[in-house]
Amino acid sequence: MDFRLSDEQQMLAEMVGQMLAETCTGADLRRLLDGGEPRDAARWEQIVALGLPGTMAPETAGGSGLGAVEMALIATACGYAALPEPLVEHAGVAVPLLAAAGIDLGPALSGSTVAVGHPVNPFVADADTADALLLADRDAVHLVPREQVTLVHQPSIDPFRRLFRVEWAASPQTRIGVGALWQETLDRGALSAAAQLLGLAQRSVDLSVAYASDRQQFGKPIGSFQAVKHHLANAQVKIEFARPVILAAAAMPPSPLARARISHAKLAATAAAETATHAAVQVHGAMGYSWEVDVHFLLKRSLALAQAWGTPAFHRARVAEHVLSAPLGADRTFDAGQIEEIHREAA
Amino acid sequence: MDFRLSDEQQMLAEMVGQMLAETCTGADLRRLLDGGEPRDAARWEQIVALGLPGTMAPETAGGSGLGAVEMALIATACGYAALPEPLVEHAGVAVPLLAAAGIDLGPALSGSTVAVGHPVNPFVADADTADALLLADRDAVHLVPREQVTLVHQPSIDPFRRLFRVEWAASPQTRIGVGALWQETLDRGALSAAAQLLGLAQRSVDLSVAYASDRQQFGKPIGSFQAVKHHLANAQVKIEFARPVILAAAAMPPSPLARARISHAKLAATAAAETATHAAVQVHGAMGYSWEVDVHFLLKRSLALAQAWGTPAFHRARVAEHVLSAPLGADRTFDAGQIEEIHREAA
Amino acid sequence: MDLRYTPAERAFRAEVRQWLSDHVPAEPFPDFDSSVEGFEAHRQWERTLHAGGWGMVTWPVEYGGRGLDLIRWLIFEEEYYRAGAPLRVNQNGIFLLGPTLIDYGTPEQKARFLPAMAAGDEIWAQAWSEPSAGSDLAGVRSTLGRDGDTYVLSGHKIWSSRAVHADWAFGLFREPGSERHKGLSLVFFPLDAAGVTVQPIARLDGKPVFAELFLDEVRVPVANRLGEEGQGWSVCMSTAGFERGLMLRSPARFQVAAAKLVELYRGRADSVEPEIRARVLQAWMDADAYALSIYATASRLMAGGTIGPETSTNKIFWSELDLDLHKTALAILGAEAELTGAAPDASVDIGDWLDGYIFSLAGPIYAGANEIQRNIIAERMLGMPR
Amino acid sequence: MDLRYTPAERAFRAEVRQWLSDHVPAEPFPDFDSSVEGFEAHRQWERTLHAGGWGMVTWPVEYGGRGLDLIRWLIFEEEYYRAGAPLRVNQNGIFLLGPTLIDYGTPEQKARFLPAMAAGDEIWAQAWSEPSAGSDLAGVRSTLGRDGDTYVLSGHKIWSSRAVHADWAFGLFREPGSERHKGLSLVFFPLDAAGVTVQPIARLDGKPVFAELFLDEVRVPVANRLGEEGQGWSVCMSTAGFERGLMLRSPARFQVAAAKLVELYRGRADSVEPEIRARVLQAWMDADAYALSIYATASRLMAGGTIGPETSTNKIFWSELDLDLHKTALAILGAEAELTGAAPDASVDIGDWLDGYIFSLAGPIYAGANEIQRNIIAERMLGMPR
Repeated sequence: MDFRLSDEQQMLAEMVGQMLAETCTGADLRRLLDGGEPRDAARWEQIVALGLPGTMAPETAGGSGLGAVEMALIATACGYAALPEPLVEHAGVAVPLLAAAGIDLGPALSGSTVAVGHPVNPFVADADTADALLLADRDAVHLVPREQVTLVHQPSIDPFRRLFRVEWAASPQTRIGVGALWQETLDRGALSAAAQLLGLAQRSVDLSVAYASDRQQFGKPIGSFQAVKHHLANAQVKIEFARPVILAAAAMPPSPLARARISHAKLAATAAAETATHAAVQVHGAMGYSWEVDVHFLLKRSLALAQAWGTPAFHRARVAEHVLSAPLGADRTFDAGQIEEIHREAA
Repeated sequence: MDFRLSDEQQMLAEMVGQMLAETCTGADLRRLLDGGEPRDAARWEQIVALGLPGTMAPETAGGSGLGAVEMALIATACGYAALPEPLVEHAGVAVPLLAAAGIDLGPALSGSTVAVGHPVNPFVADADTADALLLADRDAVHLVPREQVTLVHQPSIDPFRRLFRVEWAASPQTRIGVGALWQETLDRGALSAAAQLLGLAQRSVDLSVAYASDRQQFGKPIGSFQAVKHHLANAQVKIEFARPVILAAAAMPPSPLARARISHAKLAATAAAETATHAAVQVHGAMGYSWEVDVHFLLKRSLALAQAWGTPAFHRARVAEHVLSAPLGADRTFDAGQIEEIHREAA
Repeated sequence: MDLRYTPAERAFRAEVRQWLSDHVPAEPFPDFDSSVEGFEAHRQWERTLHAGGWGMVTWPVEYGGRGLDLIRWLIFEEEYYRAGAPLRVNQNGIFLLGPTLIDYGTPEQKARFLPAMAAGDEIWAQAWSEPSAGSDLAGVRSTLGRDGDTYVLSGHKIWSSRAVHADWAFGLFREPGSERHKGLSLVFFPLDAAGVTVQPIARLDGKPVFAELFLDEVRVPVANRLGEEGQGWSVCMSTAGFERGLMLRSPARFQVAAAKLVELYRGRADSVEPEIRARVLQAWMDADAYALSIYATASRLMAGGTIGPETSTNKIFWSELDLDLHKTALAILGAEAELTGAAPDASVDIGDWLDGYIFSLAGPIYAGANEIQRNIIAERMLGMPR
Repeated sequence: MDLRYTPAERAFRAEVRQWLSDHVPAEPFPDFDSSVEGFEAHRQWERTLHAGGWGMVTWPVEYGGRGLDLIRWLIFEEEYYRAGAPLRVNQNGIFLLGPTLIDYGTPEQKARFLPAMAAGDEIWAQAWSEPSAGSDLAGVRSTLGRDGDTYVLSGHKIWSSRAVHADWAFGLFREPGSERHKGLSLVFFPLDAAGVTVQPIARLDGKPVFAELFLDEVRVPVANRLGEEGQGWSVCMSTAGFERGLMLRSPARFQVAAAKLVELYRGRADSVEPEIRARVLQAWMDADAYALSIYATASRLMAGGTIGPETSTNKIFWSELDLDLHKTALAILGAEAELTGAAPDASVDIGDWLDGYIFSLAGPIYAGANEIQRNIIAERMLGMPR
C-alpha cells in the first residue's frame, strides 16, 4: 500500500502544468476568442510534440503506455489552465477506446482528434475540429469520419466548448465494437471531468488569493478580512478531500467499488468547483462578474463539466447502487476482493 | 391589508415576556431541576392569575377570546424563556379543542392542565401533571381523566419535557368529538411549536451576542471577529424571515394556503432554531457545551420541538401537496378565495 | 393585523390587471443593455406606462404618480410581474434616486427631475463605484470643485449600470482633501455633458451591462446637488436602503420565478433525482417569506415607521434565494443547462434560466456585498462590537 | 501509487482481526467519564491490549509498541472499530502526548512515561485551556516558578477531559512576566499531587466529561518538562497537529458510523422523505474521502514527509462530516430522536445516535475552533495576509 505519486508522475504533472502556464494564460484565451479560431495551432502542436495525445496508448502503438493516474494529473493541469483544445477527451477517452477496439492509433497520436458521442451526453463536444467521431448505435460503437455526419451547433455558455447535435446513419463499415466499451468510456470520461474540475477549482482559489492579497478596501487588503479568508478556506477544504478520491479512483482496478468511487470523485470535484468558482466571483466582486477577468472562464467550464459525463443525479444514483447494497465497513476502503479473502482467511 | 401588530398585541407580548424574564431565568431553570419538581408552582400561579390559560377561550367561558396571533406571541415569549410549564400546549392546543367540543373550561382556566395525545406525536408531553388527557381512538377525540390511563415514561433529552407512552382503553363516556378537531389541533400544535422555536432562536442569538461582546480572546471581544458576527447574522436573517410567516399563518382564516403556510412556518422556525442554537454552541465554545450555561436548555428544546407536531418531513410533504398542485403566482400571497374573485371580475 | 385586501385594494388590483392585459406587449423586447433598439423599446414602454398613470403609483400626482400607498405599490408589482411586463429600464431612477429625491430634494429639483423620470424621458444610471471604492464606498476619490454656481466634476466611476444608453447619472463626489465619509456630495450629471466619456464593460457573458465613466472637468450647476453640500454620505445611505430594501427587488419578481421553477419541476418530476423536490419547495417558501416580510415592512412604513438595518437582512435573503432558485433550475435542466438557448437551431428550449442564473450571481455582490451586510446586521441590529 | 495491500499487510490485518475477535468484550463497558467502574474497566482493557502487544503498534518495541508503520496503524484502527472494541480511555496519552514525547522527549522521559502509558498504568488528561485561554491558547496565565530542580506550578486549567479519573495531566505554564507565545513550557504533573484540586464539569447532558484543575504551588521535578524551557509553544503545536490531524480521529471511526447510518436508512428508506437519501450517501462519501486522505498523508509521512497546515483541513472536514452524519441520523429517527434511550422502559431503541450527536457538536469547537482552523488554512496554506 503506497498512496503517493511517483517522482515520474510528479514530474509529468509539473511539466504539463508549466507548459500550459506559459502557453495558456488568460490573455491567450482572450486572444483565441478574438481571433475566432477553435484551437491555438501552436499550442496544440506543442501538446502533440510532447506526446500527450498518446498518454494512455500502448507503447507498442507509439504511445506512452501510462495509466489513469497520469491521465488524471494531465487533466487536472488542463482544468487549471481552462485549456480550450480537446486534449482530455481525446487522450483520456477517445484514444483508450480506439486502442481497446484495435484501431490504428497513428493519426490520433499525431495531431488529429476524435470526438466522443457517448450516450450519457446529449451533445458531442469539439466535433467540428475532429477527424472522426465515436458514436453509439444502441450497444454498438461506431467510428465515423466527420464528413459522413451532419453537425448542428448548440451554443454553450463556455465559449471554448463547441457542442453539436450529430445526425448520422449507422453502417456495418463504421462499427468497431460493442457494449462494454461504452461503460469503460463513461468511467474514463467521468474521471477526466472530475480531474479537470479539481484543477479549475484550485485555479479559482489561487486567482482569488492573489486578487484578495492585492485589492485594498477599508485601508487593508481584502484578503485580511476573515469572511474572505473563510470563503477560500472552505473551497480549499473541498479541494483537499476531492483530490485523494480522484487519485484512488484512477489507481484502482475496475470493481463495483471503483465504479462508485469514480462517481464519488465526480461529485466531490463538482462540489469543490462550485464552491471555489462561486467564492472566486464573490471575492473578486464586480471584477469577477466581468468579461475581462479570468474567473468567468473557470465558472463556465465548471458549469459545463458539472453536468457532462453524467450529471450529479446520475452519479449519486451510481453511488447509491453500491452503498445501499454492498457490505460496508472500515476495512473496505480499498479493493473489496482482497477484503473478502481476508474475511475467508479469518473465518 | 395591514400587517402590523396592534398596540394591544404588542403590550400582551411585552407583558408576558417581562413576566418570564423575571420568573424564568437560567438560575430559575436550574433550581427547578435541582429540586426535582416538574413545575414551579409560584410561576404557574402567576401565569394562571394573568389569565394566560384562557387566551383562546371564548369570553363567555371566562377566557380572553383572543386569537392565534396573540397565542403565537405568547408562545414566542415562552420559547424565549424555555418555559418548563406546559402553558403553550394547554392554552394554545388543548383549550381550543375543549372549547370546540363544548367542554366546560372552568378547571382548565383555573390551574389544571390537559395534555394532548395527538396521533402525529408518538408520546404525550407533560401527561403526569395533567388532570386529563385528550386522546385519539382512530377518528374520535376522547377526554380521559389521568387516573384512567397508565403512563410509561420516555426520557427526553429536554429535561423539562416529560414524555409518556399512554396505555388506555376508549369508552363511550370519554368520547367528546370526531375527526376535524384533530386536524385543527395539529395546525394549532404546529403553529405553537413554530412560535416557540422562533423565541428560542432569538434567545440563542441574544445570549450569544452578550457573551461574544464580553468574552475576550486575542486581545479583543470575540464578537469583533467577522466569523462570529456572521454566524449570528446568518441566524438573525433566518429569524427575520420566519417571523412574518408565523404571524401570517396565525392571522389567516383556514384554507389550503393557510395550512401550507403553517407548515412553512414550522419549517422556517425549525431551520432558524437549528442555525441559532448551533451558532450559540459554537460562539460560546466549550461554555456552550456545558451544563452551567443556558445555551443547552435552548438546544434541547429546539431538538424536541423540531420533530414534535409534525417532523420536517411531514410538513415538507404538506407544503408539497399545496405547491405542486395549486395555482401559484405573485398575486396569491394572501387569501386564495379573494384572488379567485378578482380573477373572475377581471375575466 | 388584518391580512384581507380591502374592497378598494381589490378594485385597484382589478384595474391594474385590466390595463396591463390591454397594454403589455405580446412579444418580449430585445434586452435593454445590448442594443439601442432594445433600450429605446423599453423607454417607449416607460412612456406608455406613464401615459396610463402607472409610472410610479406611489409618487405624488404632481410628479406623475398617483399618490398611492405602499400596499398598492406591492399590488401593482404583483400584477406587473404576473403579466410578464417588460423590465423597468429606468429602475435606477424610479426605485433608487426617485424616492431619495422625494425625501431630500428641493421643490425645484423635484419639479425638474421627477416628472421626466416618471415619464421615461430621462433614463438614469447610477455611478456609485470607483476602481478603489467598491464594498468600501467611502473610498471614492472623484472630486468636485466649485466655480461660482457651477460644480466641476472629475474622476473615474465604474460598474455603472445602464450608463451605456442612459441620459443622466448620479454619484458621489468629494471636496478635495476630504476623507472617508466627510466632504461628499451627491450630484447629478448628464451623460452627454462635455468631459464625460462612457466606456462599456462586458458582463461575464459578454453583454455590456455596465460602463466605466471618465469625468474630466465636467461642469454642472450647483443646483444638481441632492441634499446639503458635504452630506452626500447620508443621502447616499438612504438610497442604498431603497436599493437593498423593499424597492429594487419586488417580492413579485421572486414569486414569479419560484412559480416558474415549480412548473419546470412538475414537468420533469419523474426524471429528476428525489433530492430536487426539497429545493423546489424551499424556493417557493423563500419567495413567500420574502413577500410576507415586505408586506410587514410596508405596513409599518405606512404607519410612520422607518426602515433601518433590516434592509441588510432583506438584501441577504433575496440574493441568496435568487441564487439557490436558479441553481435548482440548472440542476433540473441537467446536461442541457449549459446551453445558452441563443441559437435558432438549438435542439431544446431551456428558457432563460441560464441568463437568470448569471444575473443571480451578482446579487450577493452589488448594492453592498453580503459580507458587508452581515457586518451591518451584527453591528447595527445586534449591537456587536465593531 | 499502489493501492493494494501487501501480503504482509493482509497477514497483519488477519492477525489483528483474530486477536480482537478473541478478546473484545461481548458487552459494552459503562462509559469512562460517568463512574470509576467504567473508567477502571476501560483501563483494564488497555492492559489487555498491551498484554497482547496492541497498545500502540507504531511505537518502538522498547516502549511497549511493535515498531510498525502508519499503514499498519490504519489497518489496526480499521479492525479495532470494525470489532466494536472499547473507546481508548488513554487517548490523550497515546494519541497526543505519546507521539510528541517520542519526538521531543529525552531518553529518560521516554523510558519513564511511554511504557506506563502504553500499558494503561498511567492514564493521561490534557490541561490546555484556561478560563481566558480557549481558542487563543497563547493567552494561558498559569505560571511556573523554579526552585532548584523543582518547578512550582500555579494556575487554573479548564475543559480538561479525562481529568476526573486520570493519573497524570500535561499543560502549558508560563514564566512569570512572559507574554503570548514566549516563556511557555510544557510540563507534566500527577493529578494527585499536593496542591491540585480537580473539580468535575458537566457536559450539556450532565455527564462529567471535563474538569477544572486548580493548581496551588504544585511541585514537580524539572525533569517533567517536555522540550526546552520556554519552547512549550512549538512542542504544544506539534501535539495539536496530532490532535487535529491523523491521530486522534481515525477514519475508521467515521466509516463505521457511516455504515451504521446506511443501515439505519436501509431499514426505514420507505418511510423517510426522499431528501434523506443524498445526505446518507454524502455521509458515506465523506467518511470514504477522509479515509483516502489519511492513507495519502500516512504514505507521505512514511516516506519522510511532514504534516503541516493540512491538519487544519482534516479538523474541519471530520468535525463537519461527523455533525452532518449525526444530524442525518436524527432526521431519520424523526419524532423519536429526542429520546435519550436511557430508560429501561423506553418504547423504542434509538441506539446511541443522540449521544453521538451531542459528542459531534463539540467537534467544531475543541482542538482549536473551526474558525481558527480556517484562519490557519487561509494564512499558512494559501498565504493570505494576516
